[in-house]
Amino acid sequence: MSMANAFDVALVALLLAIAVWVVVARAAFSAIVVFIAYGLLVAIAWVRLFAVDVALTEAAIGSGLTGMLLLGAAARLRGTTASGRCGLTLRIVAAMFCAMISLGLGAVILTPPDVVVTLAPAAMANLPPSGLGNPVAGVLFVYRAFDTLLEKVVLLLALLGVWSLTPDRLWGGVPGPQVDAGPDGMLAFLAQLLPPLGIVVAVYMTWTGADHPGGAFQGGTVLAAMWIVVIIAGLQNAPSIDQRLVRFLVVVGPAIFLGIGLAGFALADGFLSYPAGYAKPLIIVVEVALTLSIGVTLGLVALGTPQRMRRQ
Amino acid sequence: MRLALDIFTALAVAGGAFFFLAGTVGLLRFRDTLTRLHALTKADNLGLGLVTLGLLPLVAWPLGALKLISVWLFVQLSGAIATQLIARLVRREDPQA
Amino acid sequence: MNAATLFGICGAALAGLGLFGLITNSEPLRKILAFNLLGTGTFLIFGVVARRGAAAGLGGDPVPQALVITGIVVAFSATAMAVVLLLRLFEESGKATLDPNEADGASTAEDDS
Amino acid sequence: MMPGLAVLTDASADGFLLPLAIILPVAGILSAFVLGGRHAERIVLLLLVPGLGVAAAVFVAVWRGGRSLVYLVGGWEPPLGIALRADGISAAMMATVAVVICATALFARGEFAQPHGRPEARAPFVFWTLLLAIWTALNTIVLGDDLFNLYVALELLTFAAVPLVSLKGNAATLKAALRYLLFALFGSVLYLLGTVLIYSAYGTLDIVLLSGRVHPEPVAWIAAALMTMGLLAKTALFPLHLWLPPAHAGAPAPGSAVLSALVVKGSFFLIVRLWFDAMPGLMDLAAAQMLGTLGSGAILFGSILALRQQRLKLLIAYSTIAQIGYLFFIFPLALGAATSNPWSGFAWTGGWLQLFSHAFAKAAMFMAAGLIAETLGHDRIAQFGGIGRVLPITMFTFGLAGLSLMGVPPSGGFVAKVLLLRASIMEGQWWWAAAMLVGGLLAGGYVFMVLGKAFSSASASFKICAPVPRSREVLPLALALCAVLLGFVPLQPSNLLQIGRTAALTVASP
Repeated sequence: MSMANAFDVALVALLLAIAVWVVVARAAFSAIVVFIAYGLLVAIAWVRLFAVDVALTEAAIGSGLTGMLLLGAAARLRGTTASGRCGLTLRIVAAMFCAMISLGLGAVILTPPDVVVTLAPAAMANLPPSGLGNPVAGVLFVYRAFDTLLEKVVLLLALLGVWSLTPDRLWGGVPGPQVDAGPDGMLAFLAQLLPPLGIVVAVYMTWTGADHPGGAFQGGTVLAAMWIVVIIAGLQNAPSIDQRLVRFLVVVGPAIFLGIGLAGFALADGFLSYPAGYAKPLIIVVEVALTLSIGVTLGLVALGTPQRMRRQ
Repeated sequence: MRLALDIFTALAVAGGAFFFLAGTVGLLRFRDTLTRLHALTKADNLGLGLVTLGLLPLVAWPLGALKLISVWLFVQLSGAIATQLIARLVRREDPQA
Repeated sequence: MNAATLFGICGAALAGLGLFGLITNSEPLRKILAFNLLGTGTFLIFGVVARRGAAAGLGGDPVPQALVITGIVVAFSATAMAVVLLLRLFEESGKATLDPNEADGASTAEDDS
Repeated sequence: MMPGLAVLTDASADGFLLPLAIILPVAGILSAFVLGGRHAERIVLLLLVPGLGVAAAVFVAVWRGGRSLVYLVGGWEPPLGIALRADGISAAMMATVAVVICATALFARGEFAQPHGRPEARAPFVFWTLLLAIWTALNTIVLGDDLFNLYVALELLTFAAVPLVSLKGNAATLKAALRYLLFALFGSVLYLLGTVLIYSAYGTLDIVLLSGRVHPEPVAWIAAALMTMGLLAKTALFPLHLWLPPAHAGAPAPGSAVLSALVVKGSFFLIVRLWFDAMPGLMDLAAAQMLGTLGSGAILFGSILALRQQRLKLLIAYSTIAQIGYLFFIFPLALGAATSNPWSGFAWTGGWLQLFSHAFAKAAMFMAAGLIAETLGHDRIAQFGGIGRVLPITMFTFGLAGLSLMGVPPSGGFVAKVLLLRASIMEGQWWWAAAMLVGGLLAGGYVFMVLGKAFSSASASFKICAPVPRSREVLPLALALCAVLLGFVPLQPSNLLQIGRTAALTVASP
């Protein structure tokens, strides 16, 4: 067994052990803490699978933001929820059902098709005209741009869904904690030190995404994280959700994406195609706008429903 | 020269691993939150510091080295702040500690 | 067994575990957590498919990789919506369960409004 | 690139209509979100005409042309790119969606008007934006030709539907919404798992390409089973229906109308796409019989529970579970090519007619129920005495819509059920006919239970809480009339609904 192989085996064992823990642990809180570590390990697994773009996304979203959301929820629900479980019979039936699915999936994994089918050559062959160097970005913004556009609408709807749960009297109010009279010393220090660095990282990630792993989503997540740190450190209030500017920032990325897509009708081969020679600059414009929108949207989603009205 | 550097790497990484082990044992064995934090920061500071130091000769100069050092710095920063926050929470909930 | 197959088996097991948690755990927060396990399992299997499609000088087929990125975003959106729904349910009812035994929320709410 | 692609690359001149049907509501969502307030409603109303126009244009183009419209997004051919395709069933479905959405929007003006001169209110802003989102998602589902693109569309539909359920914001609806969301997520992950397996085996997610590549083998079966299970949970087919009644009954009336008439049909549409288009010839008799059996179970179970409800909206929601059951007779009855099964065309047309007429009838019913609840301040059927005289048009609407549910002429439901009955008798599968007849009787039972109460004399406690203007009663009536009008289509397999079906089957495998 080679070194790398031993590492993979250990990683998989750890992942499975944590997953079992997450499912059976008594307290929700510890299950979530362990789940965050799990997310980071999954990100390493993605690196081992040569999918660095996915690894970045998984670390940022799957572990980071999701973990934060769940931790916040567990803290607020603390003590209210007993780890309830359904009856033994149902559990046995469910266990058999799930084992069957796992076995089925495992069987498929163990019997790969004789001829491996892959779109990698096609994706690479068509990449040069777009000027991009990262084939994943090529898939996201050239071949399957339509998926990416709709996915941004999904994200927007998630925000709308979160906002829709606001009690009527707080509609148009401010989510997140209030600015403290005396901001928390340590956290405030972090919130002053980190954002300048974080913003540089976010810009770099977006910019480099055209040719190397990275891109709008990863950059946007870093932006969101910086914003959230500033807000929970009590340095700045979140904006109220009825502000035009906030809503504009949420929408600007998808809107520019849609606009450039529409321009394709007149200037290129139709919806979401780019005029020859202009693909890369246009994609970068879209990515920059999307980074901003994703950052603001993710931040707002993580902050949740408004908690109080703006002071007049 | 090569051999000396390799030995240095092996020693430093092994040292780092030892501190990680010690920190983890401390995390599991110590009684209260504050002493556990103490054990944990040792792993972070010394353990990761030694591993970083040991790996420096192996990476490209200067970009790789800069990356490694900034990894260490970021962990220092987040570790220090997280520790502070946890310690403060402990103090607030149990002023006797 | 090569690394891809290993991670594939891991993904299959994770999917089963997540599904089990999603079905059997009655606590909504735990269901959400289990849904995320199920999601990562699914994505890992897709990642293995991508890895097996390595060609043209790439470490993996970029199409499934890009689809996984989209999938992660969608899963996060779903988690966020479920968490906020749960928190609001707790605020309104003081309980955070979906126990089907108690009066089944069947009121069409014309009375409450 | 590949020889089998001839069908796809032959993109039609009218193809641009397909992305337009999705772009229009997306643009609406973005602008409604930014402008908010009273503009959200205006944007929706402004989009109704072009939206309806695009749907009509697609319908006419498919009908006249006699073949599918195809559009390659970004000019990229599958398997690398994504195609949109409108065949006969997409065209008919798109038209149904457009009509129901338009009627719902006009109907909802009474309930979700932004107050004048006051800050933006929550419910109207959310409702109008979500209505556009549902339109976007459904149009993408009926036009999508790529399984992952369809996954995103399914999620879009979920994310648009769940907040509609909890729009009232009380504990009961929040709970219903959370349960719905968990069921829906369970469904979408299973669907995604199946998609992954399909890609791993065949290297494409395009439905037309798949139809030529899928062989009956374990991978395909496992994938199809996972995807079907997931979609069944989203369609609320018995026994995965638990989430539906509280969710559909808890939403505000226009929301319930869209949820019951259209949203559950979105996932059903994908099940049909999967078995008839992506994997033709894969489904064996046993699987088809099982889906049919579940359908029969849904009819009996849903109808009996509907009879036992004391609240009108819950009754209608349970009736949705029953009516969904009929749709699943498509699988045992329409399976197999026309050559081997001459009656498959009857069942195919019958199944789709059932879907369309139920969409119109159920939307009308939920709107009627909304008007009744608004007038009385409650929807307890036992206290309906006298409402028949206050809201005669609404009760008439309820009765007309009821015709379709029972399968009594003149109604689309009648034609649909006759076609299905005929197919089941002629194919020697008489047991489905029995389930349909019992279902019809039970539906008659619950419809007349409501009508009987409504036209009984008023009790002492009868009082009108808030009178509704006559103009609002017209829209549900119009929808119920649509369901009745569908009863005048010829009693034979429809050519329109066959368009594109054979093309998908005859693509040469590469």
